[in-house]
Amino acid sequence: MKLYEYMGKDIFRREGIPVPRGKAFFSPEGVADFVSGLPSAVVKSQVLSGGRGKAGGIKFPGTPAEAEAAAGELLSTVIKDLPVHAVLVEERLQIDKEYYVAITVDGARRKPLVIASAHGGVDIEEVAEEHLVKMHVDVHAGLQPYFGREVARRMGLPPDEARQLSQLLVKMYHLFRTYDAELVEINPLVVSGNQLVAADAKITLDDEASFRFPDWLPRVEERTEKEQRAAEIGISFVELGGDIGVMANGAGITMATLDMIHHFGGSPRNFMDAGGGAGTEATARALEILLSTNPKAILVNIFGGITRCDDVARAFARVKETVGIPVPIVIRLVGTNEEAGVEILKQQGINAYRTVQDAVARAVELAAGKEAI
Amino acid sequence: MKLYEYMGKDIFRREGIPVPRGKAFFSPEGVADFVSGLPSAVVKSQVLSGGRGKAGGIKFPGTPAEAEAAAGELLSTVIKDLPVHAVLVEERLQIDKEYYVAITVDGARRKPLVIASAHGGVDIEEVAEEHLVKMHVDVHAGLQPYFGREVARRMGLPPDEARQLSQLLVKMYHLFRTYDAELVEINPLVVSGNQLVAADAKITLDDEASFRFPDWLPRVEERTEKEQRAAEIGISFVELGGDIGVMANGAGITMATLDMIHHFGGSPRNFMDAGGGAGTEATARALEILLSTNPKAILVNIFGGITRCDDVARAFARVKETVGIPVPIVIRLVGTNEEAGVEILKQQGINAYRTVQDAVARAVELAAGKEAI
Amino acid sequence: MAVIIDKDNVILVQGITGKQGSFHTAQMLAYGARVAAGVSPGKGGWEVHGVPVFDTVAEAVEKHPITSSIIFIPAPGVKDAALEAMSAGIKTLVIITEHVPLHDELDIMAYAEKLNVTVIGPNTFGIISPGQSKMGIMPNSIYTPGPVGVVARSGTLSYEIAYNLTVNGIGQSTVVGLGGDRVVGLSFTDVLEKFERDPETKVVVVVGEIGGNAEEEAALYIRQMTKPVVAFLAGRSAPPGKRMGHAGAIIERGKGTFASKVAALTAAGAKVAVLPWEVAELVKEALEG
Amino acid sequence: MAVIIDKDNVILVQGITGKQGSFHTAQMLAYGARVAAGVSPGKGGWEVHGVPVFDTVAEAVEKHPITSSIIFIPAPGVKDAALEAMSAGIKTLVIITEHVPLHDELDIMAYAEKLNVTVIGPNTFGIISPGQSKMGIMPNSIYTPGPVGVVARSGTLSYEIAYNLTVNGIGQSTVVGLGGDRVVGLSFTDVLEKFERDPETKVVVVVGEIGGNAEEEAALYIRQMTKPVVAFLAGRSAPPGKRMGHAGAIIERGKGTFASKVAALTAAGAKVAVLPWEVAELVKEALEG
Repeated sequence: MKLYEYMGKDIFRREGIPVPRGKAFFSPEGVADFVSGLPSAVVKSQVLSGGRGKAGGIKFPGTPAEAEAAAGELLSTVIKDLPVHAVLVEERLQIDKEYYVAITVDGARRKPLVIASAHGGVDIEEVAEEHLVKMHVDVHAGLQPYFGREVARRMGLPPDEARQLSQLLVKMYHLFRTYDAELVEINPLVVSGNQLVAADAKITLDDEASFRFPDWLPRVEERTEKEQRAAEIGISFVELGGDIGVMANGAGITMATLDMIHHFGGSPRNFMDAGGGAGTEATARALEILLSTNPKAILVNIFGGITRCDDVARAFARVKETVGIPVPIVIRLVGTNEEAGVEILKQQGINAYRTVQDAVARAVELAAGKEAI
Repeated sequence: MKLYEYMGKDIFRREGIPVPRGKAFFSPEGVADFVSGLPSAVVKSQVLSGGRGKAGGIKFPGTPAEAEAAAGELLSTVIKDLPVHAVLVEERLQIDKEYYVAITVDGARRKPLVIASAHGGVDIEEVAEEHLVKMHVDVHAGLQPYFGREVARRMGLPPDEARQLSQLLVKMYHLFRTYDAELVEINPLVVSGNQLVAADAKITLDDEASFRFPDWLPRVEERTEKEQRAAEIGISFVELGGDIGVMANGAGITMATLDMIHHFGGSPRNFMDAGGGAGTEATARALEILLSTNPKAILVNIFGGITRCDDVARAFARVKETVGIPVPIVIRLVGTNEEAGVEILKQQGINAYRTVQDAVARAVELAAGKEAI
Repeated sequence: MAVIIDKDNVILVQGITGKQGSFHTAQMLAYGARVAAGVSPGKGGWEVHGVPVFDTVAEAVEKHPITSSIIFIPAPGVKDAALEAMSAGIKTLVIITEHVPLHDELDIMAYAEKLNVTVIGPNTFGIISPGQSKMGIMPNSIYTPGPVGVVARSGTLSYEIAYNLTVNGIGQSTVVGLGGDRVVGLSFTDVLEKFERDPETKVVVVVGEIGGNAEEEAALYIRQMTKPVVAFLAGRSAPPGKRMGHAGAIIERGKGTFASKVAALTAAGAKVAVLPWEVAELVKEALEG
Repeated sequence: MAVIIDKDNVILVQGITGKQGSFHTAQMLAYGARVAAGVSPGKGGWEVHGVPVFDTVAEAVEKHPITSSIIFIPAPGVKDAALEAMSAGIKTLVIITEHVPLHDELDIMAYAEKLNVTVIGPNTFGIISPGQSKMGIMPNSIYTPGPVGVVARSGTLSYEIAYNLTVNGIGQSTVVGLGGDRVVGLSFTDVLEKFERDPETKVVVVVGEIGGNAEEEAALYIRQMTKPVVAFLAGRSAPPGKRMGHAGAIIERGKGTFASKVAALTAAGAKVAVLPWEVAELVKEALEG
C-alpha cells in the first residue's frame, strides 16, 4: 500500500524524522489561515504517482489568499487519471543542498538495502551508478549509528551532516521495520540552514502485513473496482483489453497462457491468476468477474496442485446452472482430482481438454467467430 | 534497580500482561473507597526484600473499613529495617494453581534464560531441579510464541494454559528487552478461573542502562547514605564493621586485600573499590568517605593501570592539606605513573610501599595500636 | 541421487491438522514420502492419516529422526513456525504458505543463514525428487525419475513443463520451486550449483518469467556450468508496467524484460523455449548432444 | 608464540581521541604494539601520537591491514562501536569500557558468535603477549616474556600476580583479562583451551574470585588438561550476601563460595593459592615438576 506524502510525513513526525511544518487539507477551507502562520508556503497535490511537479501539481503562492486559491484549484484537478482528494500545505524550505536516501528490500540478497546519494532531488533512476551509495543491513545487527556514518562518508558529507544523517537513518530503519515497509524514500532530503529535513516522503507498506498495520493508519486503495473485487477473494486480476477472457492458476502459467494466445494469433482480455488453492466459491466469483467483462470467449487453464480440479469444475457447474455462461468456454483441466473434475464438467456438457496447446488454439478460433463445437 | 511490586505491575499492565485489579496507596486515605469496588481485597506492603508474607506484610481485610485500617497499620511498620512507604491494594484472586516463570540473563551462556515451573508460589530455590524448565533465548530469533509452547509442554500445562503462557512469555520478553531488565519474575503466576494472572511482579532493571530508562519511571534507591555518596562518584563501597579503612582499585584486588588483612590478623572496616580510572577529585572524595567511618588506620592498595598513581597521590595530598588525615595511613603504590605518585607522597611525608605484604602487615600493626613509623 | 531431498528424507508437517496440511500429508504419503510426524499446537496426541501429531517441533524431533519440515501454517504464523523448526535443528525447510509478510521473510532468511538451513519458499509448490521423496503440493502423477533437474519460480508453470517432459519419456532428478515472493530462500544459482554437482543430473531446465533479475543472475552462473541448460520464460506478451500476480512480475524501465532475459540466457549458452511444448524437444537434443 | 594476539597483530583504536584512548594509545605504542589507525567520528584526518584517525572503521580497514580493535568508547556507544568493528570484518575485539548495559552485551555477544569474533571484555584490562603485542590498560613495566599463561577475571589483581611472577623471574606467554561483567566474551575454559594448545605455554595461572560459577566450570576443563594449573582466588574473607563491586561477587546460598571453588579446583588437580605471593612459588614448582 502506497501512502500519500502527508501520511508519510505524519509517520516521519511520530518517528522523530524532521519534516517541514505542514498540514493536509481536503478542502480549501482554512488554508489561508494556516499559511498566514508560515514565512512562505508551498501547496502540493497528494497523488501516488510521481512527476506531479511537471504535471502542475505543486504551487508556490505568494500570499495566504493565493494559497487558498491554489488549494482549491488543485483539489479540483485530475492528475494521471486520479482526482486529487487532498493537498499538503507546507512551509517552503530554504534549499541549500538536496540528497537522496531510501531503505528497501533487496530480494536477491534477502536483506534490507539502504540507497543514498548526494545527488538528490531528481529521479534516482537517472543518477549515475558511481554517485549511488548502496549498503545492505543485517537484520540481526539492525541499523546502528555507525552504518549511517559510513553511508555519510561514502556520500562525502561534512561531519555535522554525517551525524544528522546517522540519526535519521536509525529512525528510518526503525520505521521500515516496525511498519512493515517495502520502501521508505526521502527525495529530496534537503539541507536547509544546516538542518537535514525530509522535503518529501514516499512510503510503501507491505500489503501482506496489513493485518498488523496500526489501527489509526487510513487504508489507501489504488485498484479498479473489478481488481478490488478480485482482490477480495484473493485473486490477481489485471484488465488488458483483448477479447479472450483468461483464467489460470498461478502467475507464471497465466502469463504463459497469455503468451500462447498471442502465439496462436489471439488477444487476451485480462490476466487472472486464480491460483493458491481457490475453492469452489472463490472460483465461481472469479468466473463472474470474468463474465462481467463481456469476452468473446473464455479460456480456462488449470493445472491442479493445491488447486483441486473438482473444486474448479463445481464452480463452473454452479455458475452455469445459476447465472449461465453466455459465451463459448474452453477448459483445460489436469492435475489434483482431475478425474472427478472432468466428470463434473461432462455432466454440464463441457468436454475438458488435457493438452494446453489444443485448448488455447480452440479458444482463439472461437473468439475469432469460428463455429462452436 | 529493583522495582516495587506496584511499579512492576504498572509495567505489566502497559505490556498487556494480566494482573489483578489494584492500586498503590501512599496513605490509607481512599483505600476503603477503592476496596468497596472489589469483591474481596488484599493489602500488600511494598518492600524490596522477599518474605514479607511471613513478616506480616500482607493482610486480608474482610470489609472496606478493615482494608483502610490494614493499610494504615502496614504504612506505619518497618520490615527488615525498611519503612513501608506504600501498600498495594488488590482484588483477592481465586487461586486454582500456582506456577513460576522468570526471564533473566545466563552469564555463562551469554543469553537470556527463561526459568519456569509448575511448582510456583514457593521460593524457587527450594524447587527440585527436575521440576524446573530452563530454556535459553537466542536474541537474534527473539522469544517467539513457539518458545512459550515448548516451555508449557515441558511444564505439562493443558492446551489453553499453554496458549496463554506462550502469549505471556512473548510479552515478558518484550518487557525484559525494552526495559533493560536483569530479571522479570512472576511468582506465583496464578491460574484463576482458567485465566493466567500475575499475582506478583518482581522486576530488576540494569543500573548501567539507567540513562535510557523511561522518564516516567520513578527511581528506587536501596543504598545507605555512604554507599550512595560513593556510587555518585562511581565507587563501590560496602560497610563491613572492622577497624581498618580500605581503599583499593578493582573489585578483585580489594577482596584480595581484605583477605590479606585477615591473614595478618586484622579486620577491615569496609570494602571500597575506587577502580576504573578514578581521577584526583573522585579519589579525594572517596578518601573523605573513608575518613568519615572513623577507622583506626587506613590501608590504600593501588596498582595503577587505567588508574594513575600520580592522580591518586595528588588526591591524598589535597585531602591532607585541606581537611587533614587524622589516622595512620599506609599506601602501597605501583604501576602507571608510579614515580610521579611516589614523589608527590614523599613531599607530604608519606613513604609509599611497593610490596603489598609489607603494606598490609604494617596497616594491621598500626590498627592494633603499635607505634607509628 | 537427487538434490536437497532423497529417499532418506524424513518429513515433519507443520500445520498437519489444517485443511491443506492434512490433504497434502495424504498425497505425500501416497507418493511414498516418509512423513514421520506432524505438529499442531494443542493437538498433541492426535493422528492424521496415521501420522502422529505433537504440540511442538522440539517434541517431534525428540521422538522421530526428522530431517526436514514442510510448513502449511497460515501466513501470520509462518515466521513462528519456521523459527521453531530451525531452532529445533531442522536443516531443510519447505514453506508452502503464500502471503507471508516481507519482513517476516527477512527474519526467516537471516536466521536460516545463521543456522545454515536450506529454505525452499515461501509461496512455493515445494520440491520433489521423483520416486524418492516429495515435499510439496504438486500433483503426484506428472513426474517420473530421470536425468533432468528442473528449477522454477512459478508452480503451475513448472507442472506444465514437468508434465511435458514426462509425457515425452524424459524423467526428472529433482524439481525445485523457488517460490514466487520477493524474498525466498534459494536463488536459481543456488539450485543450479547443486544440479551441477549432482552426478545423476545431466540437463537442467530453468523455468523463469519476466520481472526481477533472477534469470539474468542465473545466466552468470550458467556460463560456468558443464551441463546443458534449457530455459523456458513466461511473459513475452505482457504489457509493460502492469503488476501480474506476484511481485516478481513487474516490468519497468527495460530491466527484467523478456528480451533482456532471453539475451542473457542465450549469451550464457542456454537454449530458450518460449512455448511450453518446446522444452521437451530442446532437452531431448541436449541429452543426445 | 602466544594466544589471541602476537607480534603480527595490527591494532585499531576506537575512541582514540578521548582521554583514555589517547593515553593508552601512547602506552601501547611505547610497548611496541603495532597501532595502525584510530577511529573517532567527525575527526577523520586527525593524528593521535602519529596514528591516523578515520571517521569509520570501514574506512580504517580499507586503508590499513587491521587485525584487531580495542574500544575506549563511553558505555552508551559501545554496542555501536563493537558492531561496527565486527561488521567491518575485525575478528578480535577488546572492550575496555565498564558500565556497558547488560542487554547491549547480549547483543554484542550474539553478533560475535554469529560472525565468529573473539571478544575480550567488556570491563577488562585487556590482553598482553609480553614482548609481542598489547591491547589494554595494564602497566607496561610488570610483564616479561615466558612460559606462563595467565587468565583473570579481575584487572588489578592480575597485575599483582603477573608482577609477582616477573619479580620472581618467571615470564608470561599471554595474560588475558576476561572482564568483570556478568556477560563477557570469553570464559576461563575458552582461554584455557587456547593455552593448552599453545606450545610456548607450560603452566597456566587462573586468577578467580568468589561469586558466579566460572571457576567451577573451569575446573571441569582443567581435569582434562595436560598442563599444570595454579589458581589464585580472592574473597576468602568476604561476608556472605554483600555485593562487592561487580556482579560476579555475590555469595548466596552456598553457590560460588570460596570453599566450593577451592574444592572444585583442587579436585581438578589445580594448586590453589590464597595469598598473592604464593602464586610464584607454586608456578615455580609446576615448571620444575
